[in-house]
Amino acid sequence: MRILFFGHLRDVTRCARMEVHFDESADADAVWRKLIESHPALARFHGCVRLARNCEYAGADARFADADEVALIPPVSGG
Amino acid sequence: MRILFFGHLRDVTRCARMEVHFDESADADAVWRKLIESHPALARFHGCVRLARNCEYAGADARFADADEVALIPPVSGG
Amino acid sequence: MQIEIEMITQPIQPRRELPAALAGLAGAVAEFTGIVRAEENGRPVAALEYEAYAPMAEREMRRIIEAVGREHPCLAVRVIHRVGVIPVGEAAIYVAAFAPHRAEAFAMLTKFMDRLKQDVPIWKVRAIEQP
Amino acid sequence: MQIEIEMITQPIQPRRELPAALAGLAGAVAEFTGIVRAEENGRPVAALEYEAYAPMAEREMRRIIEAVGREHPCLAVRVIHRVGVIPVGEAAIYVAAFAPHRAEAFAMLTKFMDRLKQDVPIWKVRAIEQP
Repeated sequence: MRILFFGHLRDVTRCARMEVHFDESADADAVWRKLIESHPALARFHGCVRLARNCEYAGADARFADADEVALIPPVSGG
Repeated sequence: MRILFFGHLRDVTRCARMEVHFDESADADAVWRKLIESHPALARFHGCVRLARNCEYAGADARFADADEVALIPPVSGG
Repeated sequence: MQIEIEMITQPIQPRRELPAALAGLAGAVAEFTGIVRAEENGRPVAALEYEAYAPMAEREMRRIIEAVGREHPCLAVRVIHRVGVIPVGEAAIYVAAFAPHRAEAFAMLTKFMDRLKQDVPIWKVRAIEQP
Repeated sequence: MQIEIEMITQPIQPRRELPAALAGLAGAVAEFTGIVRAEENGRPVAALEYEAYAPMAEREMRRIIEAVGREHPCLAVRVIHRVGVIPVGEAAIYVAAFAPHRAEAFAMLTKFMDRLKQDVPIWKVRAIEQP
């Protein structure tokens, strides 16, 4: 699973992307656990960051597969 | 007093302007009476036409002087 | 608030550029262009003829902009209204509102247009039918 | 409804012209230009740097336009968002909505901008201070 980081989250992770592996499909909590394992500083952004799965916001009951592209979307500020 | 006619009112009066004379300042009713005297067909527009005095809509208690420019403003349709 | 009002008989050339004094201040430009449609009251038309009581129309537009601006302060507003015969597809009116943020610019634009259509002495006097 | 979305790094050239197929149908064009101001969060800036998750941003913009369009049917919507370093006074976003009448065009413009600022993955990532 490819994970993408944007905005100030990149200052936290010090990378724009990482690869993680899931043997079977995972829910959002499992994805977050894996992220925080690699980058503990992400923990405090859990509450204000949305997950996107293949370029769409993931609903609360979304399942994430190993082939998915998952992006961490901090509060946006375009326009 | 110069009176101006716009829009479809000109089809009624067959003129764009007329001059009327008041010895002293008149209220809107007096102006309308004089207008209808000259152009009886204007009577049925009394209810939907506003009077402007020197380029401003005239309030209910406006007084019109002989030197004023008065315009009959039918419902507008600009833009 | 800077107010520019023009009434012209030639085709409208919209001018979006910011008045120079506002460089860096304006964060939002909202614009409206009203275009003559090929159908007026359900009938096909080739053009509409507009007439204005020009000195009063300009005064009313200024009055409306000042009134809306007291509630929704903008930096500048520019209005160009065309009169005379306007062919289908060409603009009858162009309005641009410049403000620090978009809420004021949108409010100015929508409220100005609503009030223009109530109070500004400009009329569609004739529909020219398709030949 | 015709939807055009562009994300570019060069200065925005607003394109007001009507898609040819809509000539005679569109009576209203509402446009919004969002410009970088000389002040960001109370501090003077010379430029802002924007970043986007481009494929998702385009998708979200399209989704928003389609959703708003179901309530406020428009003929066409054009969006150009610039990313990268944008100097003060230059546009970060340009939106044009074409509709038969102004109410739909205004509603599209204002609702699109509101939702863009909630959901479209584009970020101001850096303020570049005045030298």
